[in-house]
Amino acid sequence: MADLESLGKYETAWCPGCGDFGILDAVRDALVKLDADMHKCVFVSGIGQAAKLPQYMNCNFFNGLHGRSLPVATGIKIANKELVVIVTSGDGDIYGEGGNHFMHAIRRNIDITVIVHNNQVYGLTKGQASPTSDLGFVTKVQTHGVISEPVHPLGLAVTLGAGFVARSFSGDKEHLSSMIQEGIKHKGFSLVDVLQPCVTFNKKNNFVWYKQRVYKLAADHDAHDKHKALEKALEWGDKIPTGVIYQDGRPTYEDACGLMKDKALIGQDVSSPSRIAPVLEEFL
Amino acid sequence: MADLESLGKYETAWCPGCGDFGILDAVRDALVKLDADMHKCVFVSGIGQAAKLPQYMNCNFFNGLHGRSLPVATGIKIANKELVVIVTSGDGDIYGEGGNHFMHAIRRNIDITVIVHNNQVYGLTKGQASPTSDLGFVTKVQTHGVISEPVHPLGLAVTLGAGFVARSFSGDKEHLSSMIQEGIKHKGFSLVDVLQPCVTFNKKNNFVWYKQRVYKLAADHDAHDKHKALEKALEWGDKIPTGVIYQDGRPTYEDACGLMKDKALIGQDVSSPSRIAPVLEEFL
Amino acid sequence: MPTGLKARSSSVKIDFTIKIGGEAGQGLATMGFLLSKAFARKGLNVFANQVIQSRIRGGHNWFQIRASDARVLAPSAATDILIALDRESSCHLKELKANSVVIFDSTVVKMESTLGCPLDIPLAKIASENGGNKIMSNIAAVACVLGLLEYDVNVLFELIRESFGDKDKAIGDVNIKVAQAGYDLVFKKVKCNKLPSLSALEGKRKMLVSGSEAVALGALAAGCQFISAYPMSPSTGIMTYLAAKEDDYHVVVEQSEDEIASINMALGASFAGARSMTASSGGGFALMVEGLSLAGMVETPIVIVVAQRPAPATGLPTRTAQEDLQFVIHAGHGEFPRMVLAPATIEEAFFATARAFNIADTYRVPVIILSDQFIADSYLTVDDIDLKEVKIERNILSDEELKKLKEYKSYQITKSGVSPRALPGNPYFFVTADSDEHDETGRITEDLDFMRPEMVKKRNRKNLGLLKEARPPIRYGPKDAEDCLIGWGSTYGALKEAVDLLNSESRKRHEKVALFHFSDVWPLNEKHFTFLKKLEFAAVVENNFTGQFARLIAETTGKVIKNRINKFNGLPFEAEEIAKAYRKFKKNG
Amino acid sequence: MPTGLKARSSSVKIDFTIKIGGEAGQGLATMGFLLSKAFARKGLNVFANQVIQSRIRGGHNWFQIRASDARVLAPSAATDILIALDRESSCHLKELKANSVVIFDSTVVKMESTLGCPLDIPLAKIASENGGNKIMSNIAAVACVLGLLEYDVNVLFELIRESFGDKDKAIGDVNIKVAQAGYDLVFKKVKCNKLPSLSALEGKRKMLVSGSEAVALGALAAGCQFISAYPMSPSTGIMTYLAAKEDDYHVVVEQSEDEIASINMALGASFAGARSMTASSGGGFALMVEGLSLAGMVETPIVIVVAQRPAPATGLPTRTAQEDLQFVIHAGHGEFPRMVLAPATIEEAFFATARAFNIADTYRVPVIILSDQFIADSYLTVDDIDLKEVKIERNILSDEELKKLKEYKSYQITKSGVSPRALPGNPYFFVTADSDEHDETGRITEDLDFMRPEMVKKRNRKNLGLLKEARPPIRYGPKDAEDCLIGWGSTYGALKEAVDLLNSESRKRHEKVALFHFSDVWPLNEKHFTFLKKLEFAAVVENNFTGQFARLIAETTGKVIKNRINKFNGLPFEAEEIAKAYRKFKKNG
Ligand SMILES: Cc1ncc(C[n+]2csc(CCOP(=O)(O)OP(=O)(O)O)c2C)c(N)n1
Ligand SMILES: Cc1ncc(C[n+]2csc(CCOP(=O)(O)OP(=O)(O)O)c2C)c(N)n1
Ligand code: SF4
Ligand code: SF4
Ligand SMILES: [Mg+2]
Ligand SMILES: [Mg+2]
Repeated sequence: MADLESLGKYETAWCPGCGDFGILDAVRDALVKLDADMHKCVFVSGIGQAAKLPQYMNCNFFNGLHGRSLPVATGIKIANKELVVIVTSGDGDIYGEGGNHFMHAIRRNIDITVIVHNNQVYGLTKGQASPTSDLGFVTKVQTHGVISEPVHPLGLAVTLGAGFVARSFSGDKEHLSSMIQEGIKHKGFSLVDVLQPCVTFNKKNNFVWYKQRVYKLAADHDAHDKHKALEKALEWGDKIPTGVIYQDGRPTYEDACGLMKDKALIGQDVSSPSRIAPVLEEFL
Repeated sequence: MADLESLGKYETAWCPGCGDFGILDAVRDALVKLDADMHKCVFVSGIGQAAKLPQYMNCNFFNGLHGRSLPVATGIKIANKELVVIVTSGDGDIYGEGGNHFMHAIRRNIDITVIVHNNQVYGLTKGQASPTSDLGFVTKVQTHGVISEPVHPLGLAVTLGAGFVARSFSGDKEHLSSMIQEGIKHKGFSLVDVLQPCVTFNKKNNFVWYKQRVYKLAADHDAHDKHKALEKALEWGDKIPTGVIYQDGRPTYEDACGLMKDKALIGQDVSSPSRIAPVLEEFL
Repeated sequence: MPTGLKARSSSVKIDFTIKIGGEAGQGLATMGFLLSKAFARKGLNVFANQVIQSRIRGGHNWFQIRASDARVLAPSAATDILIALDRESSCHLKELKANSVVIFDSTVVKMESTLGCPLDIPLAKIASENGGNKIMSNIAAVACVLGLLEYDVNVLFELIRESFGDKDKAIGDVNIKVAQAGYDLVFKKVKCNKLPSLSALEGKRKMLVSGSEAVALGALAAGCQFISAYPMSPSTGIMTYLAAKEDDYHVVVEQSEDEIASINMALGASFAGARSMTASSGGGFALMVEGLSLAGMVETPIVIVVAQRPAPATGLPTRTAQEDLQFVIHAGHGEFPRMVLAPATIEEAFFATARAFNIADTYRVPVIILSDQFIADSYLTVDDIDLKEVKIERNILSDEELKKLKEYKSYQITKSGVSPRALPGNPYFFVTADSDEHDETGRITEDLDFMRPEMVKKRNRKNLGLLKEARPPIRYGPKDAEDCLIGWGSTYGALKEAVDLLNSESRKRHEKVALFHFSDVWPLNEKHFTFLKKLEFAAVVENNFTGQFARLIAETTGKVIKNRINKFNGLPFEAEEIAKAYRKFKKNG
Repeated sequence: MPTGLKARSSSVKIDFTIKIGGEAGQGLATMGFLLSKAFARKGLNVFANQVIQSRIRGGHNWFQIRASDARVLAPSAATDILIALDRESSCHLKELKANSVVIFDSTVVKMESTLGCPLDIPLAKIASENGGNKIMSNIAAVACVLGLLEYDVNVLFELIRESFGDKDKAIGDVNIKVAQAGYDLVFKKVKCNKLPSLSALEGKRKMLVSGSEAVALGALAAGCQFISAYPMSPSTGIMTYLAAKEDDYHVVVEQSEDEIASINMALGASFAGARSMTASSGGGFALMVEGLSLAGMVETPIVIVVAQRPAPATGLPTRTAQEDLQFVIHAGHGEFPRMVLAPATIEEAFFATARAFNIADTYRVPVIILSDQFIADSYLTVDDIDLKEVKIERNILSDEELKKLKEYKSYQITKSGVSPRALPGNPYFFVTADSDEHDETGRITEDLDFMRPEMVKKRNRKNLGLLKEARPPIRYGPKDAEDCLIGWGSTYGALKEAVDLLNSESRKRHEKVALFHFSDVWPLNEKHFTFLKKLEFAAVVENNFTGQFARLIAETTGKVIKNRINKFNGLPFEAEEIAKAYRKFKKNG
């Protein structure tokens, strides 16, 4: 069972002051609070600063390709639904390179929890715009500032019917930890988009910028009302809502699929080639 | 200038009764009504039944890879903004294989018009589910019926900030033609999602099914109200709205980019290598 | 020499070809399948292939059935019975021989042939007069073929009954009635029929399996539990077949959003412990190339089927080719071992697939099954598949084994290069997969002095194991042959027949010829090419333009073979074509 | 023999190496760049390379500057001056020689060396005492180096002034003050300094260009107007450089959502008439493979830069390798011609890029510039780039020409295989591009008898033209050499130096050695390998494990070269390593 010590301490490759540390802390906190059986958890990530997170814990992990964490996580969960699958990804990783998988993983409602370190920039490759960069954000590549409308990840997720859509802030460990816990507890696809300052490459959306804008959703926010949720999901500017924006209870992929009702796929017996003898008959 | 005769008549590879014929007719009609200079139009498509459309007209075309029409169209428009760029695509092509480009082309608001032959099925590959297939739709691959939530293309487009979002029906040539005309006239990314019966592989969403459900948006529908638009965009079931669901006037890529204000990119003089002499100085 | 009902070599007594020509959507595949199955039911050897356009309706397609009392593995150039459902079928008239028969319905299509016997049969009328609809004229045509051959029509009735079942018995009965009428008409009335009778034929039922089915069956036998794939001709049949067996055989078929997702999902499922695969054609595989490199780095087993079709790009979606050999061998950035198996026959496709899973698991490498449209869409009779020949070798540490370990490292450096494999979820050790260069525990490393070079060597050391797995070529033909043809993959049937054909010819015309045929096409073991030293003449035969296998031979052995026989129009080889090309070499040489 | 300030061969009088070691984020690149530039300003030849980890802060990186009065193209194994900014820099102490100097600030980092002269300088104090902040201790260190060499410190002041400009003049002035203090301290006080003086040095300014910049400049010179790319080390520098020049040079830089979009956008832009390119590393290129095949089929010109890094998968993002040669040559389903240019030097990278656009346009094929991290991130002094050597050959039909035509067919079958190119938007004819197999007008075809084979032949015929474009290897070394080393791409500098080194050794020890170095690596012309016949001994030298170029030689010529010198730990070759490996062969051989 998870405790901070057994989760281990690793030297990281992050810059001092990076919001990623706050996310790592919150993830660890959430695992401890959930008393997670770490041997049943698998962390999946792509490539980017964010994606390095699993490297810094004692855990099972699959640190795959840039942008491709979601299909890997989907495959793992389908093969063994007993595993708790947690994805840690960056805004470039998941809304840029991996955008198509984001759309379709949500549609499947596979029961995984996705934590996006959204620093509105490409950190590891040294500061180009990401799909969530604000309009006008100037970089060495976007020398005239970003001209593409930023994606609204939460809006997209609600529109696509994600089961659990939340936002938090790396500077608020407690809130973030609770969002992650709720995400993991939710049965189905859970998105926790985390506002995360990149101290090195995003001088605009820095800690203070976020701090001044984030607010917690009112207690009476109805997370089950899709259209209300959409409104909140698209809110961005002087005020940025955090909390569970949308929640829905449609069946998960694992339940709907029907092939793993009683047992995880890998628990089912396929060890004898002769089991297919009846099929061969069909070809006679 | 376009007239039906000069657009030519080609033998098609479509099944008799296919909704694609209606779309081809409407496209031709729209071109004639707009009195389009066909030499300034380029049709771009991917692969699928839908994507064959440009093959059946006298026109410039780039019939590229499955799923990749949007980046090709984007490149063409950036290189020569004088061209009218029209994409014809299928639901699998653009929301499945090409889903990431759909997201990001909308964000760029590049001035192209995208006509999606949405038959809610993969036609050319013989009837698998597409991203828009209804829940429960049974195919030879989805033997238990579709379990993934269908994408709501119009909802997505509005959420992502597409400038012009419309729906029409291949069985209503006049309406469809007018949507296409408006889409082409709109400055910026225009989506015309066309409900199209596939007589061979989609026995559920057939002509009658669509015919009974489609209705035209009320004259007082405010296409400039994003939240109203989202509501309409997500409406699907016994009633399916058609018409211009959303329209917005944000700057196009070509305008925002600043590099082609006066002249198309290819019209700018880059013919002399010695023009870069001043740059070389910078390295001294 | 074209094939025919008369024996060609002493052992073959029956060898005839039926071709059904018509538009897409006219039901050619059903007709062809019924006929093939009817012949297989009485123990004939059948090889049937489909030549189709990339469209759902219209155009001109054909379905070609060759039946023989010996094993046949390739189409023949000659046609004994042609069913002409459309006007364009007249393009096949040139394939007819004196004794051939053309079946057509002149109310639907006109056919005038100088060769063979034209048989204008009122198929539509037969159907309607017997209570059937237009499409049932097809069944009448099928019955006519059986009639011409005096073949036991009850076999057809049986097949019809099985296909319609109890639920649609009434429709089945109408079909039978139509069939009976068609059969009687031809059986009794046709005079020009000089085709011999098969009435006495009795033999043990044979299985009739398509290439796609064979691969899917091989996967099922091997205990494959997950396929994620995106539809693409000519590979789609694999996922379609598996989808029908999901419930009974514990296999999940997930249609992915794109091919990138296909391979990454399959890798995820494999990492978690399910035998996993994906399938596509060259274009879809092109999108998996980064994922293939990932498989090489994380050392997660995966089986990838690449069913080739003519390219580049979209190319000819429903035709056949062998153009992706060097591509699949070198696909992926960086250097990592892989194995490529190119089944020579449909039967082999079954065993190769099962074997692929074992190799993937044993070496923790990607294994590619390189087939093509010709294999995928063809049907072959198979005598018997001995499931005992299929062994499942997972090479995953058991609970017992893990329990005993003091530590476990996902990328332990070993002599063989293979690190013992554990699954995540085990209660003892964490399991990792890392796409970065990593240390033995799977954590990112930048240690260039030791770890990086050791990991490179470890990964590539597995190639030595694969080289041992690689099987030598099949040798076919006389022991004392001076000349040889070299082939790989699906061209086997045509090559084998070409060799027979050539060796039946006068020794004055040319030397004796042997075939060396490779199914295991990567990695290539230099030792398997020693035969080249002993032979006078060698030509490499490939369904591509650039001679890719020939280049691989040069790369491996230093022997540059300039004689090439290449076909690249999208159609499979016929034996006679190869023989002709060989003879031409000898004349010039 | 390590390099040093003393001349090694008679022509070289100055040849020294400065290494700056420290963490990511400590400013190594700025320091290294300033020093390199300072040397280039007085006409020294500089080669500088960066060895970096994949992180933004921390770890251990180094920047290595070699300056010489002769042309140098590779790093040396020995270090003359080491600036140690972190503790880990102690790993470089073993590279020091007796006369070497280590600069460090013991208030920040401790350094104890048995070799060379340790120079504990209060860099931080110098900075703060002169009104500077912590990071300015870097400039003090840079000035110390110049002091040790008695180099004109005004060059540094000039560079500081240029860099801060009028806007930030005040900060610039502080920097200059700090620099002056550092310079003075070392210049006057250090006794152990046995480094010779460069005070008399006077020469013509040289350009200092990085590999990424050279490619970008080549593209600009060629009139490239569009690059769509997705950031990926070590290729990102190309788009970054071009982005800074967007306005002045009419080039649009579009950061795409993924690499699939990169190549497809570039093809779209090229189809419409803009010279277009994309750039990535092996992993990003892996995602472009389907698009590459598309380029082959639609015959739309494109230039693709693949800056290699160690793989598979994510591998070592900031290191160097030559592992993707066979991959890029065979990437893409189906068969179509392409050309692959692997620049041997940064200077060549400029010309090769410009040339690539001409080849792409002339033959309507994709051209790949195969570079690597070592080329991309290194800096080289370049004497002069003669822009007159760059010719722009578009081969697009002009309005005049089109006007005169009766008809225009996008895929006209010609003798060369190249179809004349028109742009869409012209008022005369429609222009088409089709990924399906097509007829001359670019419309989908299923004609297998004529059109398909003709189109295959037409496309592949262009390869004959490319074979003529392919340049022979550079030959370097004595005319009467009996032995040779064979290399390709970025290893040129180290190889050239290795050959010099070996030939300076006693003839008793081994034979004379020549270098045959290839920059045009695909297609390979057999004729360019005739040298192999005349030589006793050949070894192929590559920055990879499997010896890919050696395999290509075997494939092309039938000559299997078993002697291989491979390095695959992510670092570039040094001359001495190659020489050592060669000597070992000779001892064993
Ligand atoms: C196919 C591919 N393309 C590009 C890259 C280079 N790359 C690595 S991380 C990254 C972006 C990182 O941005 P993000 O996902 O936002 O993570 P961050 O570093 O900001 O946490 C890119 C472009 C890659 N590794 N693979
Ligand atoms: C990379 C790739 N994957 C798969 C295919 C096969 N393919 C061709 S069209 C198609 C789907 C067509 O569906 P849709 O886009 O909805 O068009 P429709 O035929 O229904 O009009 C597929 C999967 C392909 N050509 N390329
Ligand atoms: S670059 Fe930005 S995101 Fe990456 S570690 Fe540094 S601060 Fe964090
Ligand atoms: S398969 Fe469907 S979409 Fe395709 S042509 Fe036929 S009816 Fe139309
Ligand atoms: Mg980011
Ligand atoms: Mg469709």
